[in-house]
Amino acid sequence: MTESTTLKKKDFQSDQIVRWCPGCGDYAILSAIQSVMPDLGVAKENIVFVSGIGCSSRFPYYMDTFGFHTIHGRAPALATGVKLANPDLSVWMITGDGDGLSIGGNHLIHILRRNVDINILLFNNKVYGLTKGQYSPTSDQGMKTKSSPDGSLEYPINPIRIALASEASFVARTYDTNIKHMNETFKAAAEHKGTSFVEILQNCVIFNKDIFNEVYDKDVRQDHMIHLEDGEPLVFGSEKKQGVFFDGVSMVTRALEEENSPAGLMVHDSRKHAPFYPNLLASMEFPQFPVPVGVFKRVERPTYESMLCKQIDVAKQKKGTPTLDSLFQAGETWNIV
Amino acid sequence: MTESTTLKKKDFQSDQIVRWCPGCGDYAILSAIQSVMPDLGVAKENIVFVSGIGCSSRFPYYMDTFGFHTIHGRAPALATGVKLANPDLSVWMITGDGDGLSIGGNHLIHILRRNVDINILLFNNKVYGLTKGQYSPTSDQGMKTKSSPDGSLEYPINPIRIALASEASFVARTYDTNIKHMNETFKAAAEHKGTSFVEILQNCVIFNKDIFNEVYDKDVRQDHMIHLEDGEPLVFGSEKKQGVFFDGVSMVTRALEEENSPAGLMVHDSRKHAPFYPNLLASMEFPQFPVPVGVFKRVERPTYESMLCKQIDVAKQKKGTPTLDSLFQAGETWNIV
Amino acid sequence: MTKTIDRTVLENAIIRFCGDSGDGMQLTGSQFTTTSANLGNDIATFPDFPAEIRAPAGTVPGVSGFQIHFSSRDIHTPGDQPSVLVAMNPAALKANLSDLEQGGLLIVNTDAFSKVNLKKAEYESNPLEDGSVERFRVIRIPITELTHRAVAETGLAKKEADRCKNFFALGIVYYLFDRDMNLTLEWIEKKFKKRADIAAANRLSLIAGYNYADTTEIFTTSYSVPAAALPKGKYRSITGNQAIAMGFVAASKLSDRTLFYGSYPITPASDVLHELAALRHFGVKTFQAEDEIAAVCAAIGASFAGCLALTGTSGPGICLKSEAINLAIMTELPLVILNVQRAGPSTGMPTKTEQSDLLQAMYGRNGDSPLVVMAPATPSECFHYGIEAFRIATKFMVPVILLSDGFLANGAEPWAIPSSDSLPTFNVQNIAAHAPYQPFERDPETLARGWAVPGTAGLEHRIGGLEKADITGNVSYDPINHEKMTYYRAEKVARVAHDIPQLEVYGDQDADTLVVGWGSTYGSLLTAINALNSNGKSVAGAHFRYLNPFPVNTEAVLRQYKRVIVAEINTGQLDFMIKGKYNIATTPFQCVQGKPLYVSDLDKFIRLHL
Amino acid sequence: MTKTIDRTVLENAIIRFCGDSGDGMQLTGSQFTTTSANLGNDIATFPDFPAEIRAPAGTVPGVSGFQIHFSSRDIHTPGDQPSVLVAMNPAALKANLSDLEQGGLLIVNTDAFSKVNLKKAEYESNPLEDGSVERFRVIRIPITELTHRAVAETGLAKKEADRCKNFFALGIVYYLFDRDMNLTLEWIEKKFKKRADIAAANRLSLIAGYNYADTTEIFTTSYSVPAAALPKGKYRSITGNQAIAMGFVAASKLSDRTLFYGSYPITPASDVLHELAALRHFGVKTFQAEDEIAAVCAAIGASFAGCLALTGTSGPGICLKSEAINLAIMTELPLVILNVQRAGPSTGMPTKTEQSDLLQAMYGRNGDSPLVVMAPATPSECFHYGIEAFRIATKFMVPVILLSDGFLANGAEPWAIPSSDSLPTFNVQNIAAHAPYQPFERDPETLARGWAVPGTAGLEHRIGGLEKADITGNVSYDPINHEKMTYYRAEKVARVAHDIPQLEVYGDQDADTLVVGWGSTYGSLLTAINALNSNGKSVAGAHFRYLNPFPVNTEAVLRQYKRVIVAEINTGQLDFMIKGKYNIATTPFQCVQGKPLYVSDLDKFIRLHL
Ligand SMILES: Cc1ncc(C[n+]2csc(CCOP(=O)(O)OP(=O)(O)O)c2C)c(N)n1
Ligand SMILES: Cc1ncc(C[n+]2csc(CCOP(=O)(O)OP(=O)(O)O)c2C)c(N)n1
Ligand code: SF4
Ligand code: SF4
Ligand SMILES: [Mg+2]
Ligand SMILES: [Mg+2]
Repeated sequence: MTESTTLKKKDFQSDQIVRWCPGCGDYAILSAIQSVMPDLGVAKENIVFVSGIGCSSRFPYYMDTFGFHTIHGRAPALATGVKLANPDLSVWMITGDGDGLSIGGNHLIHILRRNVDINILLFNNKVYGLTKGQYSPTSDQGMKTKSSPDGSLEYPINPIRIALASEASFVARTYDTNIKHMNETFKAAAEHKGTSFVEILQNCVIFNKDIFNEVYDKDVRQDHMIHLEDGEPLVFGSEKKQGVFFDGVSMVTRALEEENSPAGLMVHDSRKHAPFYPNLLASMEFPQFPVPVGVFKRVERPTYESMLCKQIDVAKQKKGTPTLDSLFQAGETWNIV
Repeated sequence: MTESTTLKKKDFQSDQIVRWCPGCGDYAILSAIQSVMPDLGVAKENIVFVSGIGCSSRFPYYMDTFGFHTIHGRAPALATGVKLANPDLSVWMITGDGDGLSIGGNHLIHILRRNVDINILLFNNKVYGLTKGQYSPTSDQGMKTKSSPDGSLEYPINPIRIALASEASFVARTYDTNIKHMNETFKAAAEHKGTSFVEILQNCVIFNKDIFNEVYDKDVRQDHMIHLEDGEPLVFGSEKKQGVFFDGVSMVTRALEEENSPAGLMVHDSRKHAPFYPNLLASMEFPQFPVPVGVFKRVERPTYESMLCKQIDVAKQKKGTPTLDSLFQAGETWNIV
Repeated sequence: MTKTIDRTVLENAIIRFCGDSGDGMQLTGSQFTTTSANLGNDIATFPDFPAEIRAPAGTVPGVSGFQIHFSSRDIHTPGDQPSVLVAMNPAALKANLSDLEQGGLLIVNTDAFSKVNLKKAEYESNPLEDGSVERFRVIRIPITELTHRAVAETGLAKKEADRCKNFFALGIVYYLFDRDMNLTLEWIEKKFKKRADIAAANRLSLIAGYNYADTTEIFTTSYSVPAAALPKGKYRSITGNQAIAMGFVAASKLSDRTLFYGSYPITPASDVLHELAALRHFGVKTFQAEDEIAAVCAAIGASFAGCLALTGTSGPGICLKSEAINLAIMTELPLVILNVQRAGPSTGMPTKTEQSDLLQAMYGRNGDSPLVVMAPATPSECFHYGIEAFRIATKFMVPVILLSDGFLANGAEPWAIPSSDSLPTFNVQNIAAHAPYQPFERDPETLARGWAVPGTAGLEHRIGGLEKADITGNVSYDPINHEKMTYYRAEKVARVAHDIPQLEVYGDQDADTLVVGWGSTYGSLLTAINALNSNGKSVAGAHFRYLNPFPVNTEAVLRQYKRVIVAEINTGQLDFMIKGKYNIATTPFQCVQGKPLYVSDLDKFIRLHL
Repeated sequence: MTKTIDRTVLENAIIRFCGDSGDGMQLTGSQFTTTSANLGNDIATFPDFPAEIRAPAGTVPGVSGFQIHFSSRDIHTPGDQPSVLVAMNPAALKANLSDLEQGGLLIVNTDAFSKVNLKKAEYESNPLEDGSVERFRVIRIPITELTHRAVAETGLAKKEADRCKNFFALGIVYYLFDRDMNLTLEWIEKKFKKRADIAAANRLSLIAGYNYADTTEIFTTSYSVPAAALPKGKYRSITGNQAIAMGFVAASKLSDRTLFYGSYPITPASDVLHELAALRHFGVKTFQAEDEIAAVCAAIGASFAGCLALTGTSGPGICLKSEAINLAIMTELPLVILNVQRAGPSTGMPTKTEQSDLLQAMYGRNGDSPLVVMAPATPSECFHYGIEAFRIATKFMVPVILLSDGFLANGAEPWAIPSSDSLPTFNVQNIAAHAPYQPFERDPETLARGWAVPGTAGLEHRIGGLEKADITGNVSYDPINHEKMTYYRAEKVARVAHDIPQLEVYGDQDADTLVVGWGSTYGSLLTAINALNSNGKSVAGAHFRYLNPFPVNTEAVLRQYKRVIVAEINTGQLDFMIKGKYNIATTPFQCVQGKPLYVSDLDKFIRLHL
């Protein structure tokens, strides 16, 4: 019915009014996804967006594809069911830092290690938006909110590190103020066979306004972020004069000397050196380090659904086309005559 | 009533018959714990064992302390409640690879990042014992069980890596056939202020018999394990002729040259270099690498319960001893006369 | 403020302020409430929050409302239909107009009825011009423009000046109901201490609104609602969520035990977490868990360790807690579970009220798993049940589910502040060490086992979710023992009936018809029955605050009447329980619209069945 | 095997084999079962697993048992009390002796009654000597020693030789009941193909046992139980777990849809996962999830994507699934939820049976959340309900809870193997694209919405747990719409009543007393009522397989009788539902001991109430 090649961004916009707060970072992410969609070459009817609960999780309503706004934290399990049922679908999962790392943390771990071919976008605004502003698992320790008037006591987790420990085969980070970077990252995620995990730094203008500005604001971005590019050295700073070095058992940043490729300067390669290297990268946290964005890791590993289908094929080959009668009569039987 | 200093191992043995299968690794772990207990200098009545569900989780019944055999996967949350309610208690949590990493994985992450001062022992037998032998999150891919007759499709997770990604402040590994190593590890865990996470390699003789033999069997142990000791280089092998080297972005093992401290040979330090170094260690997996056992990481960080108590103290200081009447009358009031 | 004018004296009035989420309607409403309460009116209020955090300005989903019922007699509900509706924009008009009573007063901000705004509200034509508002007395005021003019002297930017228009509207309504503005003026000074320009603008705007109403004589009539004859004393306005939080803290103080609250944010229960988190100086330990399961499990752990342990959530969260609640039942530990119900099933309508989790509270767990269920009837009663729930939980070593709902949680009414001396104390004893200590020994009267708290030498013991042997508490698979323990658990809950007040009948006791309800519908039922009685209609009422066990006299009361009407906001849950338990034929009245029962609907229905 | 002897012909007999977990009692029992079935007996069996994986040898918790009821008439239960008990050690004797019928035959392995073993079994004195077994006919055999001697020639080590003693015991019982050993001998050859020595030892042991019984003439009488007049055809023995798994696969084949099973291991439901995981060649997709929540959610996802979606667990797992089940109710997706009930509450007694999750199935979710509830009555009926559950779920787009239990799950009976041609087909249609497609359009008859499966162009749509607007399916907070949708959800389930069989009455239809039950108690009830009728006592029975909705004629049937006895293994859950729904006074019969109802108890109770 729909010819995927002729699809436009607006074909992916549903008729629902978008209801996020004015200025919310979610708008930019929605727009980026809608504009990436036509490039995937997948017909609309073969695309499914699954989400949990949270501001971010209203996302499926705004996509003119199949969509399922499920329950809090359970999107990974639901999306797994969709994909296992029909491996031909392109399945996208939307979650938040609360939905995906608080109530849903366990499902996230398990979908990642299973490597179901689903693209996961985790909108990290470091706060519970929908329930009006309590701290989340990524909130900074000490954050004052209605549920932590004296400051949160909890040490935050880093979504990328959790994804890597969960043996994710594709791990990336992007941010809501850079449409181009989002587009590239989402496309890379879509291309990857297996679970793709993408953390998106997202601005909640109501409850955690501009929390990422110290990292990604235009003025500081060059000094406080590193854009990872395969084959490129880890250099940053407005004049690319700073580099990331490995000093034996940890990492340091220092100014580049005159030489072109000083010893110990790391060169990015998202496809190699797992598990060691992506973990090193993931441990770079602001303000000690610039924040890496881009693809941390991508490795090929058979997807869960492909292995499942293979088991079915092999079983069918081995046992022939089975009939119910053969099933019923398996095992010991006797006749009453 | 009980004088902690005069306690003996047998004081910690309850009157219940131990009901694990003959030959189960759990017996040795129980014995190790019972013999370590008197050394802690804690009175019996101040010790609480909390567990989930599984063979391993029957543990509390066999300890003559306070004990709570809870529900599947939820021990971390329950233990957190116990400790927050009464920070003076010495709280121990027992879990399995299914209980702790399958259904209970999320609670595990969150107790670790919160750093509640609890000692967690995860009995990893790479199988569901109590429900008779299905694969678990640590089972090898391809494992054939009743629920995976054609082989499990799931990629295993490494408990140590999950613990580190969860920002655990103390992470260690030990194994059921080495009482001395268990004793030392449990003592180190008990001494640590904050959540201590200990993975114990445990033999399930019924459903996953001798799965760790290729690692810890007497014959191969020296070649297939590394015993981590602070200040000692990472060398292994029957003649200590092999070492672990860092080669820039990953790790390798190779034979030691003649020199005493060859370049790149790693020296263990559980207290430094977090988060980079413990992660490197944790990524050493058999058979590419010898399996590290001992303390991977220990860092000091305020415990959740100490911060909570401090908030209470500060609030009391600031607001004086509050009365119910002051609470009732807070905010806008009016009089009807 | 000087001219004296004639006013129509009303017994009561219902006003609803509505506008965009950003228009400050909750603030306007609460200012009017405070002022009226100080004048001695009885009041009841109910906010209507939008489901979205901040839906696009000007759209229907972004509308926020606040209804106030104030009276010179005692009242029990925020009222069915407003007699005065203040609508700040077309979307607000659209969402609220159908509620305004026939002939009611409609005050609209005409400036907001631009083409763009009409479109955002999905109006095809302007309702102010197409006859849609004909049935009402419409007062059209260009509030935005008048506000701008009023605050011009402060030099505020347009956007900030705009924000003052709610005070202009409030000024109009203050004039209309003859309210003194001083309290609000004081509040403005205090609130904007650090922004003198904004304080000035709001002050100017409020006064301008008042004066505009006064000088232009846009109102053909104006009103006064005299003070009510409320009992003497000190009052404050209180919502159910605030009251219940204070009740829990009171329980903690009275029993001298630490209050532990394990919770995970969820509408409409989150505010209880917020209230309690601010009470660290009372030693309250709040724990925002990673999910509802962890929240209840942490509470059970805290109970084991000797705290007054509480967990709170709304319906979907109760689903998640159900397995652990059973653990508390099995281990016979005290635990209070607060369910601030919302419209279901599933995610349902999170911001709307409903009473549809009663059967879940009763039966939503595997196995025969009895526990105590209570439901406060008014916002201020929530305070009492916060204490009562812990009294019962600790006395009987049993979990107690407290059923509040969105209406109680956010609805407000005056609360006669009790003196702490007047509160009952209750003693909660840890058992002392004794030999041989047996974890499942029971008190012969209550059947409660002892609370053996870690830290007490000699009481070391093990409990868990497996069936326990009577007395010793060892794991047991013995058939007869299981039956015995099953009946102990049931009987223990049944005996609570002797520890709670009997079911009271109000209204015309000798009537043929009894109307029963439970929980938050009390205000509506009481109002409807009183009114019927005043109109010479004979009908009685009885209200359940204790749902499990029912009060001991329940069957006797019900059997006294020829007809028992069971009114509730669900498809018949209490109704089912009454029939299932007592085999009494009933007449159900149900309304499942995510809102409180309307007195007018009850009135109509009851008349039909007299 | 040659000597012909006189035998007492019995109509039926009940044997229980019991011993240590390591003694192979389950195997012994199933061999006896197969042989008897082949002889044409009707059979019913029930294993009694120990709770521990392998509790210390010789202790009571480590005892494993297997009971076989075999008969020349048709039978419906594994029997209350064994008439023959084979006890391989003191612990087994201790755990089972009280069940042996007065004067029953007790065969004991005297070799196992050593001091050490007596102590492990916590016997103070030797029960074989202290008068404990006086009431029975005791046959004392040194089975261990005799086995050792019999297998000596194979040269097996002591430990392996020991393992053969169950076959010795089986040989004795084969002699006692005149069973042919050939089937077992064949089985031994096949099973131990790769270990000729073990095959030989087991063979020798079996034959030695038989010959020992024959030659020593230890039995004063021996018995025969002739073939039953069962309908002709091919049979196999089947447990409820096996049957239900086959039913689900049949549903998949019949409807030509992939079966998706999301589950997390839990006793006693795990075997359904094991059964289905072995059926990859039927295209079955099993998914062992990380917990029960993920299991049900994956199933809901699979349902959305067009599979026959199934999730299965036991009581505690249902607690965890309840939030997601509500999502399926709200989104109106077909889903089958299997609950293999066990004794609760909480972890309870995982290996014991109970019927106490009925009210949880009905009401264990927030909000008004109706779904369909069914309960098969026998192990082989499980097959039919595996199909039926999916037929209803897909036709009405509704979740169906299937209530099995530990007794059905592990109990076995002969199953007349159906021909696949005889099975009904059912058509399940995805809706086709049409414009405008509206996700919540309904079939006027069933009220089902269409199943709009991803992959179908033109049907792109969004669903979720928030309340939906009628027809369009857009998110809606409209009060009237919510009420409408609430009643749609209820009415849809109510209409299922027209699609299911009526409630049938069996036994003496004209009696004054009707005994009703549900699910797995059918065999006991039928047996008790038949026996009473045969004894001239007038009583009728009716059995519920459909619990929600009830069959349309339910009220009419119930009102025909003066007295309605409601029998169930819980504290009165069906009883409550009948009263709550129909206001009919009932007489409850309850037994909550983690085991099937005993015919003898029923008989006694019913007689008392005739
Ligand atoms: C079972 C359950 N518990 C709690 C909630 C309430 N709830 C909805 S969203 C949310 C957190 C959302 O935070 P996040 O995932 O970070 O999303 P955001 O709103 O920030 O995009 C919570 C606690 C719920 N809907 N269901
Ligand atoms: C809610 C719930 N789901 C499932 C179970 C069944 N169950 C009990 S223990 C267990 C897994 C145990 O595995 P593990 O934690 O590795 O412990 P082990 O027995 O191997 O020591 C499962 C699935 C349960 N008791 N409760
Ligand atoms: S609350 Fe925050 S995250 Fe939610 S819509 Fe508003 S700005 Fe976005
Ligand atoms: S099943 Fe395995 S883990 Fe469980 S008790 Fe037996 S040997 Fe130990
Ligand atoms: Mg967030
Ligand atoms: Mg295990």
